[in-house]
Amino acid sequence: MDAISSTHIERWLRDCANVFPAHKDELNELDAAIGDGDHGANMARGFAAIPSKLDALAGKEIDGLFRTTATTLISVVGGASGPLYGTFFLKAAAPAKGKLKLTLPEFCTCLDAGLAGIVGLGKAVVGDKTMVDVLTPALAALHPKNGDSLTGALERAVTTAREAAEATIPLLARKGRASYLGERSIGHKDPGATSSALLLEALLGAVQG
Amino acid sequence: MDAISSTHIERWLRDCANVFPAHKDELNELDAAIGDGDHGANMARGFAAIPSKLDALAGKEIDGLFRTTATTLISVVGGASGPLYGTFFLKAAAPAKGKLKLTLPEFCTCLDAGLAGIVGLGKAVVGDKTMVDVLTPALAALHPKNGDSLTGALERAVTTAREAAEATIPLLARKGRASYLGERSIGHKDPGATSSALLLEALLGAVQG
Amino acid sequence: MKKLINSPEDVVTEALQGMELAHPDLLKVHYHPHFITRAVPVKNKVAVISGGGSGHEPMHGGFVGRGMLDAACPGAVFTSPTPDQMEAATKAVAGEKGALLIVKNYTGDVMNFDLAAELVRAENIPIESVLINDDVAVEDSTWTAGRRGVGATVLAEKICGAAAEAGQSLAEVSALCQRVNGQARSMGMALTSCTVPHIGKPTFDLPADEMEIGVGIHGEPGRRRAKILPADGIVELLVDPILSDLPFKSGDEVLLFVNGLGGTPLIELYIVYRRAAQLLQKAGLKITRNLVGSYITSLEMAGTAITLLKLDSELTRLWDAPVLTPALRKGV
Amino acid sequence: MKKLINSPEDVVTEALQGMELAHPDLLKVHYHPHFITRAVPVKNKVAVISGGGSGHEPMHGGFVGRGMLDAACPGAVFTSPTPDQMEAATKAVAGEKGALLIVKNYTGDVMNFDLAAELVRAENIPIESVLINDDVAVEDSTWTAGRRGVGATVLAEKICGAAAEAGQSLAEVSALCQRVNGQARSMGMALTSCTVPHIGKPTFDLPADEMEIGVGIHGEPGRRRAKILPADGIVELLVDPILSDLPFKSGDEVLLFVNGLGGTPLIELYIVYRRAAQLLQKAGLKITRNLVGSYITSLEMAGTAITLLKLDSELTRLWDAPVLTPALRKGV
Ligand SMILES: Nc1ncnc2c1ncn2[C@@H]1O[C@H](COP(=O)(O)OP(=O)(O)O)[C@@H](O)[C@H]1O
Ligand SMILES: Nc1ncnc2c1ncn2[C@@H]1O[C@H](COP(=O)(O)OP(=O)(O)O)[C@@H](O)[C@H]1O
Ligand SMILES: [Mg+2]
Ligand SMILES: [Mg+2]
Ligand SMILES: [Mg+2]
Ligand SMILES: [Mg+2]
Repeated sequence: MDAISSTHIERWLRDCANVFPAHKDELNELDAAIGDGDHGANMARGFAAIPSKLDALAGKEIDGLFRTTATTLISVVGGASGPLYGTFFLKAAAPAKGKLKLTLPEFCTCLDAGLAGIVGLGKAVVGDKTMVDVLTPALAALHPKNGDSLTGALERAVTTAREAAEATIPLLARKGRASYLGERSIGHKDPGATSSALLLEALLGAVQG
Repeated sequence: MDAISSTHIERWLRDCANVFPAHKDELNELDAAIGDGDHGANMARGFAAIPSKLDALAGKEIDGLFRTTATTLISVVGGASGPLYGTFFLKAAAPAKGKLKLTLPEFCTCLDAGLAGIVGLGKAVVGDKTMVDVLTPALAALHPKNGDSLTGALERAVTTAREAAEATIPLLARKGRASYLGERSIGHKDPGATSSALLLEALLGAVQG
Repeated sequence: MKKLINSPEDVVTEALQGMELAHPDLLKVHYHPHFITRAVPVKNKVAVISGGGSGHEPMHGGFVGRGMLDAACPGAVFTSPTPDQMEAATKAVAGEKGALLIVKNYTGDVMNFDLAAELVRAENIPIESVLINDDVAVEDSTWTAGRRGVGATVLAEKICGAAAEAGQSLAEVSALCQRVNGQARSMGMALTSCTVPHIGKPTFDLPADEMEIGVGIHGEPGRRRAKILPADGIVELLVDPILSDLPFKSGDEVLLFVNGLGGTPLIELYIVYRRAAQLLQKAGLKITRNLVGSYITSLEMAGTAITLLKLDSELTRLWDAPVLTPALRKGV
Repeated sequence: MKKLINSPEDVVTEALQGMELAHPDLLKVHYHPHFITRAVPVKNKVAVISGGGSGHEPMHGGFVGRGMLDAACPGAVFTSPTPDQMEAATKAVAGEKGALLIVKNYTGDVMNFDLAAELVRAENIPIESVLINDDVAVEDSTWTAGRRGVGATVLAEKICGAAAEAGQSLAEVSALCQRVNGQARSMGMALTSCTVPHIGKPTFDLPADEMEIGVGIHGEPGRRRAKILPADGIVELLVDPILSDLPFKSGDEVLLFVNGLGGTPLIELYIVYRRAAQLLQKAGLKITRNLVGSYITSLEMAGTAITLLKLDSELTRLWDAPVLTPALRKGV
């Protein structure tokens, strides 16, 4: 069964430097409705800083790619999403130590560790109307079902992520700025949930090449 | 030929307490276009304060009515129009000293003295786009022509005043706030010129009873 | 009209009551006629008094206190105060050394202060009044109302207040005030209009992409209207006419005052200060003192005004002297 | 978007350059990562450091100086700064007595300061961080992000800065900071939204006759929307929940802080102060200290926030202690 290579990961992270600037306004608007309107700008600023950092790491171990992404996001983004996505990649790095290739199960171990990092830092549970609402079911869906291909699993994860992002609309926010709105947070899609879905879409695209 | 009585004057000044509040917004708007938008409020505030001051002076000498009006306007209005109209009535008082009645020529002497006071204080000449542009021709027109009635002379003065107020529209302001606008003051009617015309209209109304 | 007010008629009086409640240690507010004095008037010095329409806060009431004004007379919004206010204020604070009236050059202010000065002289109180007319947006000429008094007023009030505190005579303080006015130039611009409470709608309409250049402080439109530029370009439109007017020369020591008109936040004023300082340095001027903030406002108008004062050792020393007022404080 | 800026990307950096040019005697600005320190850092005391998104000026950079902050870290507009800024700032100013980080309780700020604190501890610099969460508009609960940090931040920075200047230990200064936060409550409202430069349009739309009650300082909508009321009614909506929350009791000595959100002129803040003072007096509170002005802003948002701090002799003494910063100055 096909594996995920350092090249896939590098392509994924580089693609994000296009994906997030392209969705900047959309994410800003979602954040303006229930937050402070900067999530798009934060994600765009963060991932735009990644490619130049990766040049030195082309073809190198996956944990290095993840760690560099983590430290870059943490030092460039700020806000809530900076530490959260930064921690995601930081924790994802450990299980990939020294690896140039990861099987899907190994890759899942990495991303699950990343999600655990987000939850450890932000203390959000599913239903709080955050990125956790998307990453939790989507990363669960990424785990291989008997005999499906890597892209099949990724497509399943992406579909799950998209649905989960939409599913944040009716929720009342309990974490992040949106929680200050109380009842008024209901009826809006969570920006971080949306950016998490975009992150996984970018992954699928990178693997499909 | 009919004379102007202390009763006429008192009625005139009391009527102004209705006329200027009624034209407040109109004068504010004219002033907003080329000044600071308060001429209507200033005139309304000033003349609204007059009636209560006149109660004690009912049927008394005309110079007292004028002097009280002067000091009230000066202490209540502020701005440019306060001292200007205040001075107008202050200087108009002297020739009316001790009088309960004024012939038209005597009355003209009073108002001419008032205008002289405005010019002395404000240094405006005809054409500067101020109240002087109205008072100068209108008070000249008030002087009796052979054998016309008091109301005939007053009507002539009012018509002249209305035309003179309109005639300020094409002028470039050289005095007051409007002068700060330079060329931009052209094309707007001067608020003080307009209030002077209203003042004379009120006089006509008061004499006609 | 979106304002934190009750009824338009009460704006001035209620704001004064707020100042009275907030600064009992510094101010005493008198009503009917309205004027503000120091909590404890000092009579053995020249009294420095100013006044003008309301809507320019903290000017003038916020500058009453040790080292600055002895009294301030607030008129209705954007309307000069009346002579009886100034007369009462002067009698309340002036001693044998007399009083200096600092008057912004507006027809109404000038006439009302003149009438007040007459009334006060009749009481044998020595009194001088000095006109502030630093606004280069208005061309100066004998046959017009002349230039408006704007930013230089704050600087004159601080510097003359310090001189009076130091015991200078009325003649000296008024000569000093003339010198400050003579060495100061200002120009302002607006991004938005403002709404006079009793009028209820903006004094003028300004399209989303336009600005007014050369505005005064009464919400009046400016000398001309132009498309909005980046801050750096706007600052150049204000600084160039100021520099060429005095003119300021390379080597001059100056005080740079970047004023906000009421609705412009401090972060923008610092962006304005940045460019202004760069331009002055290019011109060879030395900025040895400065002031950044909203000290002369036009209600909630968004915009900025720049004032430049040529300094000398005396003006600098007096600017640095202690001052204790609600809006300006240093050295105490 | 009508602002005195150049490009949205440069707003924070250019405003910092303006502060640097305006206050070389007080501040030193460092870039990449961005942070502000005193012109001459003092290392023989506890360092008091704060930071947060930009757009709240003068907070925090305007409070750097003798008697208040040692360093401030400005993030992007309304976005908390990054850990490396705080790490660099802390290393630049902290001595053996360590550093107190004053953190406003926002998820982003908390996380970034936590990461910074880890990095700094790794360098064996003693460090404590205290969360400010005084906003009663947000109900407090363990399963949410909790209350926001707003007006109490300025008061904590002043009081803790004075304590650090006086030689108190890190444990003492951080305990003091917790006490200030525990005894302070705030609530704000907005008449208009504000426009984040890189977004270019107002964060929310507000009809001409409506206001937002319970807003924070990031242009976010408030807890609820209501028809505009006269100022007195608005002030009651802010003061009542503050009084009942601590609760404040008759006889309490308090500091009343009336803050402007950036686009509201001082004349309106005094009208707000007037009513707030009347309500507190009715409740039997003694207003022994106060602060009126725009000290924590949300860009050009029009509105006000009220903060009440229960005082005791120590807090009063520390509030009165000398301070010399661009935005707050007394006793020096
Ligand atoms: N405690 C938390 N745990 C997980 N995700 C969170 C938490 N708080 C906020 N988020 C996510 O962060 C997003 C907002 O990020 P962003 O706007 O960049 O930061 P900020 O809220 O500081 O402006 C929210 O939409 C939410 O998905
Ligand atoms: N120097 C002057 N001489 C005569 N009239 C003047 C002079 N200056 C101003 N005015 C008149 O005063 C009017 C404005 O009065 P008002 O708006 O009440 O005062 P202010 O200009 O102080 O707001 C102008 O329209 C003009 O007619
Ligand atoms: Mg956000
Ligand atoms: Mg006017
Ligand atoms: Mg006026
Ligand atoms: Mg943010």
